[in-house]
Amino acid sequence: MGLIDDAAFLLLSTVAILSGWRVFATDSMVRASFLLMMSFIAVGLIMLLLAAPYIGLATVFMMAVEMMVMALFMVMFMMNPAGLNPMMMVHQHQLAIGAGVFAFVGLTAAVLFTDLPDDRVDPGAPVVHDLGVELLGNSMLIFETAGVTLLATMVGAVVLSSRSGRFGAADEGSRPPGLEVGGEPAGRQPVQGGGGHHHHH
Amino acid sequence: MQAVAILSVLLLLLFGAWLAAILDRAGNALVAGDRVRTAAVRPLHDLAAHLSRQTTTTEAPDRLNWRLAPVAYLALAALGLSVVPLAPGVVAADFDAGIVLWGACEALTVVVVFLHGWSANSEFPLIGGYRYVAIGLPVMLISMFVLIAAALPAESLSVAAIVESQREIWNVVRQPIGLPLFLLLGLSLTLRGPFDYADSDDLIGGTRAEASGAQLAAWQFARLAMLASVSVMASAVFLGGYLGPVLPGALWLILKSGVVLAVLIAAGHLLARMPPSRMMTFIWTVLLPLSFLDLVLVGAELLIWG
Amino acid sequence: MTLTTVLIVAAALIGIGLYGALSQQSFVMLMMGLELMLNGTLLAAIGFWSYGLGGAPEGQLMAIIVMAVMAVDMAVGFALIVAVYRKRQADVTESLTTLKN
Amino acid sequence: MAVAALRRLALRGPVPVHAAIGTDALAAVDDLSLDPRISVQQSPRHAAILLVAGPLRDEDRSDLCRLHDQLPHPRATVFWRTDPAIQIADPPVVSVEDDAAATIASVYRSLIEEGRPSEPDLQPDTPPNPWRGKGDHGQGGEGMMGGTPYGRPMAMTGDDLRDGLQLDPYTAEFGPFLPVFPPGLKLRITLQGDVIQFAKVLRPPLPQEEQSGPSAALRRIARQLRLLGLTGQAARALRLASVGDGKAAGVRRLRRLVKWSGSGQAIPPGLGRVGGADVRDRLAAWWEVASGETAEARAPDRTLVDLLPGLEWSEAMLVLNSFDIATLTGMCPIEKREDKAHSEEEKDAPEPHDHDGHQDQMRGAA
Repeated sequence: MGLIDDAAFLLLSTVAILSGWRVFATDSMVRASFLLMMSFIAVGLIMLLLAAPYIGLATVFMMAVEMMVMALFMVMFMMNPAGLNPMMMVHQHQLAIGAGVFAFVGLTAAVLFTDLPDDRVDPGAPVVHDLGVELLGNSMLIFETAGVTLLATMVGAVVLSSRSGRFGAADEGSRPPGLEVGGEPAGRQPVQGGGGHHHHH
Repeated sequence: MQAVAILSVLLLLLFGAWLAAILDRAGNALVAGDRVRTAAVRPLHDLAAHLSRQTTTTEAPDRLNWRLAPVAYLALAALGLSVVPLAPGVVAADFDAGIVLWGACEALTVVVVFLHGWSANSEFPLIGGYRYVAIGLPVMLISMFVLIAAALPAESLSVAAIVESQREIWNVVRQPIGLPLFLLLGLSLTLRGPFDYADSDDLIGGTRAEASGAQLAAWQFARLAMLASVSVMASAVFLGGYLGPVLPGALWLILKSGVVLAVLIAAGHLLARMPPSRMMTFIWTVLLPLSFLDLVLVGAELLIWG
Repeated sequence: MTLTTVLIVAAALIGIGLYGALSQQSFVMLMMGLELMLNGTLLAAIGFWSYGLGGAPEGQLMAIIVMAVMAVDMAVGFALIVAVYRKRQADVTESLTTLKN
Repeated sequence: MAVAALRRLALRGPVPVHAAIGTDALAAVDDLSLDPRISVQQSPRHAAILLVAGPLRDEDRSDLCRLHDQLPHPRATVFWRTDPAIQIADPPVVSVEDDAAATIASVYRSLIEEGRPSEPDLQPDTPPNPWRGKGDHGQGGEGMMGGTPYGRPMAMTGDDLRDGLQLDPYTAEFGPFLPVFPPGLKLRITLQGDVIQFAKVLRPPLPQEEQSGPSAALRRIARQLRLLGLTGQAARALRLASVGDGKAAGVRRLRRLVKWSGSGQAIPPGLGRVGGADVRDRLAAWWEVASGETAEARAPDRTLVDLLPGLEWSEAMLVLNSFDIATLTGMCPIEKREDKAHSEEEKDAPEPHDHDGHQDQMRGAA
């Protein structure tokens, strides 16, 4: 059993890391979203191996929905969602690579030089049951706070993204960005007299 | 025992898809006022016709995702079915959190259908994919609420425990709103009838409009297999699964699933489909509150009598 | 599979996520970097719980909190993207040199 | 051995047919679709036989070629009630007037079993817009955006009609053989998501015979039912339309069946209001006619291009199929030049791109 677990862990962690890397290397935005989802699914399955079935499956469940929405946003906001034109939309590339490598090396070193605890969870323990009791028992306040936070987030998200704001339409006087920083607005020009919305037919 | 269960899951999918294909044709003929001249081998004719044709391609599709989508759809049907106990103690994947696994399969189905529409690089499949996401996500929310309601009396997220909790009274009696709402999810997961927003005729077949030959056959088979999977799940969670007198448990499960399958197919043929924007309003203002109500009622019932 | 290997995988995910969050110009891609970092965090939390706490449920609670943070991050992020896009029709970071308007 | 068995099995099912409908052939194809020997497919990708029914306009021929090339191999074309419009096979298969199904079945049999060669592509398999080798990576675009990589124009931003979020609209030509359109109608449509932002009539529908009476009403009802996902009920309506007399009881039963389906509530109220009647009213009037009563006809006071913008695709299809073809033709004036009234709307629509010759895309021809 230990060998199978090890092999599964090796496979899943390879998938998680490779697809996590490919997210930033593919041209297709939809593929990028679903590669990230793959990474999450692999991590969710690793959690199954780590004896946390509820958290693992909930991660898969949540991330499938989240990445679906992410993919739609990609298609909506990116000029080139299918990656038919190759593209490289990065800045401070060297710095970013350096920071990424530094974070990895630093964390790995910390992991390797720390005396890690070894108090394995009992495979037969009713972890899902325990989690439920904990969530609605001792930690109920924390759990409910998370719930209220999510509710507030939902309200905030709707307010932020809706068109009509407290002081009129949100896109009123909106001004498209220039092709270079501080340049003339590109694309459609702001309409005279304010109001980004044109006539509606 | 687990090997038997895994084999049974595969057989159940195959047999269920076949039965669904036959019932589908018969249902259509009945509604059309035709003579029902369906035969048991008729699905094989269609399969052979598909396989004898070329699998075409479009200009610059996302080929990997396009070809993988039917396979992934089928895999999700199998995975979802694997948490259902087929007889006392016979379950392919005995998870503590079986319902959550099923929920993950639902969510991934939305992703797979979207990918099938997206990757063909053609407008009707793409519109089908978009629409399906808009309708599929809220329908999935509804199903999560009714499934949690069904899990409440069992005090467990495991499907086996949910079946066992229905020894005295089936969930369909205890929580009558749950089953119809779950069946709506079934229609949505299998792109059928009033919830067929991905593969509908007004989009020339939607996400499968550009699929042909073996790929089309695989996609259609996956849809039917998913239908079988949903039927079995519905009968396990709401109709007591393998519980029943006299007959062996597995037979009871098959009988109940067959009835659910027939109901789903009949609903697909008899009910009209709304335009998606109207359906969205209906889901968010009527169906979703109804699923809240279901959850609240079950909670109240358990507090008072439980 | 030991706690060390699990944590190294988590560190790799965090590293890649950090690279993405720092290097990407597009808001949506930038958020994907953040999500990937949270993915690593989640894995590390569960790893610690599984190996270090002997199954105390508070560890799983931590993971649930991380997931809630992810959801909040997504929702607020998307809402901000939509709001900024309405205002500036911008979807890359360079277009925003000021928070005015 | 296995291949032969597969072929034998395939031949025992109905023949999958995709119909390209021309002048005066809609009712005939509807009747043909009831034949158990064939099954009419919506998408050309799902068919083995292309049925060209009724004469076509000259300008529809290139669309027909494109449609033909979308059928998977092995494929064949059958002409019915028309001379061969395009040179495909030698000799072309022309069906006899009264039994097209038999001709189709025999062509299918020879195609599957007797080694009749599959028809080759009519159009060269090359991209319509030259793009190969252009750009930094040979992708055809200029840099990351713009250009027409793989013959696809990159979507640029435009107003959303619903909430003004300026996201990518997409312009394409639909028709003239799209099964959900009246035959011959070709539109250029700008879509954002599945919402129509802008529509322009390129070619009006082709005239069809039999525009009044219970049978015609039932055929129109059948089209509407198909859009609502009620294929069985639609087939029943067509069957009723094809029998001559004594259908009052049948129509009553069908109407009850359709009522139970909730189709009355499925169609949004006030959709496609023209001359004081919306889609629901027009459907109700057809039911009156189908039951042998008379309904007053209302003259349309709007054109199609005014009606469609703002509608979501399936609503637009309901509207489009809620008119009889003569009325719809009256609503489709072709603007040769953009006159004053429309030039302003034109400005909003992004530069339309020509998709002609896009041979493996279904948008143009299907």
